[in-house]
Amino acid sequence: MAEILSLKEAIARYVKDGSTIAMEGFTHLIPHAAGHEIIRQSRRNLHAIRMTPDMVYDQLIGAGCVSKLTFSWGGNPGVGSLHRFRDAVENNWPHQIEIEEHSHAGMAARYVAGASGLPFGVLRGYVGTDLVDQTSSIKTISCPFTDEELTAVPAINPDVSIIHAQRADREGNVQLWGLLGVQREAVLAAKASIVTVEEIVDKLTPVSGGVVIPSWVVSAVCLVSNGAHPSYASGYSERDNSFYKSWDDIAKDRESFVEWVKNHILGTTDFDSFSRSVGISALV
Amino acid sequence: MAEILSLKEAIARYVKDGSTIAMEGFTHLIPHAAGHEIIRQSRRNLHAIRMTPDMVYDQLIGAGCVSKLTFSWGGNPGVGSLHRFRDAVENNWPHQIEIEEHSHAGMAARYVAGASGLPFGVLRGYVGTDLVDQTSSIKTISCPFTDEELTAVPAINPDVSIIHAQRADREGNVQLWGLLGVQREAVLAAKASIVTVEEIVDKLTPVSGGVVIPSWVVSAVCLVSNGAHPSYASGYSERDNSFYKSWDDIAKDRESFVEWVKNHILGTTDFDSFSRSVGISALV
Amino acid sequence: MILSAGQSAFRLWCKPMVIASTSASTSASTSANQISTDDLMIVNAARVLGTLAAAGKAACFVGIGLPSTAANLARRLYSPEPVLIYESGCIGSKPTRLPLSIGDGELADTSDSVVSVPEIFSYWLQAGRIDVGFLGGAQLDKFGNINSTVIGSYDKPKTRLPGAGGAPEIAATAGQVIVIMRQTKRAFVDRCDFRTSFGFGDGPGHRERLGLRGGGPKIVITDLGVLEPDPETCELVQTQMHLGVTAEQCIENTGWKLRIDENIFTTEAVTDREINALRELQSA
Amino acid sequence: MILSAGQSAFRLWCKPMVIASTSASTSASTSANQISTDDLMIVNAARVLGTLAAAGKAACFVGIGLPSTAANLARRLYSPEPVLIYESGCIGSKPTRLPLSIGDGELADTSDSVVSVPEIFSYWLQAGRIDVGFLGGAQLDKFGNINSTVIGSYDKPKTRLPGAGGAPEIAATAGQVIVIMRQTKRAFVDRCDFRTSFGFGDGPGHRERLGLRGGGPKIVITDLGVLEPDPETCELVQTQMHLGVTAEQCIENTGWKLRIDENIFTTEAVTDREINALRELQSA
Repeated sequence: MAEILSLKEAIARYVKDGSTIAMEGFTHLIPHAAGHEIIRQSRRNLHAIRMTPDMVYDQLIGAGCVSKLTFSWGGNPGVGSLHRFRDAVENNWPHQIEIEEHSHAGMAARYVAGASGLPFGVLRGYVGTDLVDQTSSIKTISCPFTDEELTAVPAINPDVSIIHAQRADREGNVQLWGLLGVQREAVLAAKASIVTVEEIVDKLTPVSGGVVIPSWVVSAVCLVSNGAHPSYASGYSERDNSFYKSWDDIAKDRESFVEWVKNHILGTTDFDSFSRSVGISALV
Repeated sequence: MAEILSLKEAIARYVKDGSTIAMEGFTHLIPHAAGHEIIRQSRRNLHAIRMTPDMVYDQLIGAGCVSKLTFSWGGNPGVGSLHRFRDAVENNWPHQIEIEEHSHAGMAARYVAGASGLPFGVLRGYVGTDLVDQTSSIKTISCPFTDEELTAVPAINPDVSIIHAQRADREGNVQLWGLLGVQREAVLAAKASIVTVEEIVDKLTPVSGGVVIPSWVVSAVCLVSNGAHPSYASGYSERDNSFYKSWDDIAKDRESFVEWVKNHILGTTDFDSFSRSVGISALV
Repeated sequence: MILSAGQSAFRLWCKPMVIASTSASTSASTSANQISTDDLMIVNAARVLGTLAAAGKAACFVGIGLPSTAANLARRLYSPEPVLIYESGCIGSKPTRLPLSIGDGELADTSDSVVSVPEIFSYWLQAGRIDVGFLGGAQLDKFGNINSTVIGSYDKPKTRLPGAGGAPEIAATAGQVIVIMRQTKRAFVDRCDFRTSFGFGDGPGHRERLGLRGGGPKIVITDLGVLEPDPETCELVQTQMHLGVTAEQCIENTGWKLRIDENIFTTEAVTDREINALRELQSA
Repeated sequence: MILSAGQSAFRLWCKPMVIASTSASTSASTSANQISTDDLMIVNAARVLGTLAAAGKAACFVGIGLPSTAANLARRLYSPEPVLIYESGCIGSKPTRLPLSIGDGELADTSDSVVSVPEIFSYWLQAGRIDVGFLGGAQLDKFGNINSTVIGSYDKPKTRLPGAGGAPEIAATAGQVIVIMRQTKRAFVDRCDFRTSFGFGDGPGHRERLGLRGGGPKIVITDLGVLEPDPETCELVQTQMHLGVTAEQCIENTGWKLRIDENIFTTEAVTDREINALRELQSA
């Protein structure tokens, strides 16, 4: 059964130096607060996995937490580049990072395999692209019935998956709705999982389009109101597009990035204090 | 886009002698009315696929419509045997049928592969069982990353899948909720699909736990109120358990079965007339 | 070597902690509470589940009939409750009355989460999230293999049974399997006519050689008592008998040369609390 | 052989039936309606979609930016409307305003169905249900291959780009691909530094040899005009220019030795109806 913990305690307990972590969220419900806490606790040598690493992974990479990135699309959606990610890949700053690169379809198949207890997933994918030459994690497999050649990718089974959800009950059952991305698969594929939520309620009432992740497959639930900001939680907040735009300027320059992390993440104690520090309101 | 047709017209158009058909429903939402219409139209040599062939498949088999059955569990849930199925397998009555037998997990993986455009599915399954000796549709496959041996099963891609759902809108978008079984996969795996519904409405409103199958992946929508009876449609009807029990007596004996089919299916014009004939009310 | 009482798994469950306060000698004896052999099997199965749930092994894959009754009884008697998972897609069901079928609407309405049938087999069973699976069948052999496919030969069966359903993968994957079956010479056979669900196969090491991940049949609950596998030979041994049953009766009703554990003892009598809870459940 | 006008796909769409009633000579010319090159690309892409939807090829996999704007404009201009599918899991989205990101809540709220990210790639894209995919990138080569991974070498990139995202499988599987990109010497290259998305590979027959199921890039819409693949050589040829653009301009802005179709003509001027609908959409 999931324990209800502070985010600080949950990160300290489940994210270790060298851990393989997945923080998923497909534009919606991105666990920003948890990313900050990892930076605050100075975790190092993480293998960070995510289909769409965006701002929070840019922060982790720039802060030196990540030694390997497995991903399929790394950008600031609607804005442009992830400057810290680019600086790491192009200039090895703050240090070299290894990358393992896939397509969305391949990453999705890998999470599904991981959640299903299978060592690999099968898809029609990557054929004819140069991606296949850059990693040993894309192989061909023959259909035993038709002899057709397809593509196999290895399961993803993170040490810890971290997601943000709308709410949980006091027993740690987690409910999310709206765009669900690959979050359920990420949790089910992981050895441990942390879920930050907007709200903890006495009883979860059904929501159209909603899913419940039962408490017994979750390790920790942490109450972090607005913890997806500048991403959003449908029903609780809206995406802060201007924050995404402003990230471009902050991250473009190493000094301004370092300063920002120092002032707003390392210099704050938790997400509330971060929010006050950058001047965002927890309420929308 | 789905056309709104009478069930008679839809079956005539999409179910041909020799077709491979899947009529899915996992206790809930079983398309009984559609099965009756197939018997009424005297279709022959069908390859009938279903995870849980129950009463309606017993009727199809006994009525001589089926030359091959692919399945994973054939019984009358909570009651006992399917006598027509047994009589066909044990005594070749009314004629011999071929069987292709799987487990639920394997059938589910086959539908998922079919819905996904893959030629096969992979699972941890069948290992050590005698099922593997009885069909060429269970093979081993090696993980290209770990060399682990797993099981492969071929995709199911029926000519027609038939399901029952709660409702559709006038454009043919289909909505179902409650236990969803493998119905969405059956529809998405098929070359054509027929959906019988309790109700056709102007606009589908969201339902907790509900899914919508868009009109453009459905061939025909047919209004057949109570068309799952004696199965049920959550929100519209309850399972008629006594009807399932009474089936045991009707089907046990060839003569009583033949008489029943003659009187209540062949001797009726549609599901309403069938319902009157057997004395069930369309309203619960 | 025959199990010593200390090694026997039932030592763990014959005195579930939560009912320790009830006097063990209190047997239900009012005429309204006549204890049937079904009741005996249900109550003893519920006790096992209660003990497993107390040990944190709470996720239970349930079929309709005695297993469902036992699991729901355990939910009423023990804390923590076992988590009930039905193959129809219901996770964490808390039915207020006994479901009549695996697809009973009551199961969906009272579940934490309802998922598709493919998902219940991939993300939940195959992924190793099920601690306990219940199985039964037409034949059980001395190595705990189960036949639910055919009596006689596959091609010319004397009796065609319903088939595999979810059983092969439950048998392979669940943390442990509890078998509930009436103990008769016809059902408890030296070797199954057909191996639908793999127990210990041909004996020691066979599961391991096949790479099966689950623990296999750890306990067989019958109308006469309890059998458990000898940890060295994997052969099922009578380790417990219900009140009034003799060793001779057990041997007579078993088709293989049954061994009686030297420390065999009598199952604790059904308590008033147990039978009252059961009757309440059955009349709900 | 250069395309003759009769063979060219654009013949199908340069005069969409539904706008035929609008005088072709009506060009939007009020100062409030200055037509930007983005507008030109959007309107021309919308016209293609309108024609494809009229031909029953309506399911369109959309990314944010120009493709999303074009697809939503087509929804407002044409009947039948294209069906919009976003990789965030939204099927049949009907946003009332332009989504700011692929995960905009407006997309989920106005969709027929919202599914998980794994499902959008398996049941929908991979299964061949997508008629049209939009792609863009940093480089496009003469065979329609696209680079969105790196400029320079993979190991020491000059510019690290966001990566593949959903593109490789859209390029492989969609019925046809529409590319929208600004035509510059830097972007329109003889050979991509990295092949992220496969167009026609090294030329004729390459897609077929790889067994790709989709039709590949059938049309490239630029700020200067339109390119289409020569059906014999698969090389992209300029088949259409926007008003005021010269062949020399097209050649100058293309990094390979661009061929101009002998029957090249000018794109129909943007009509008032088109630009008004676009402005309305942009200000919604």
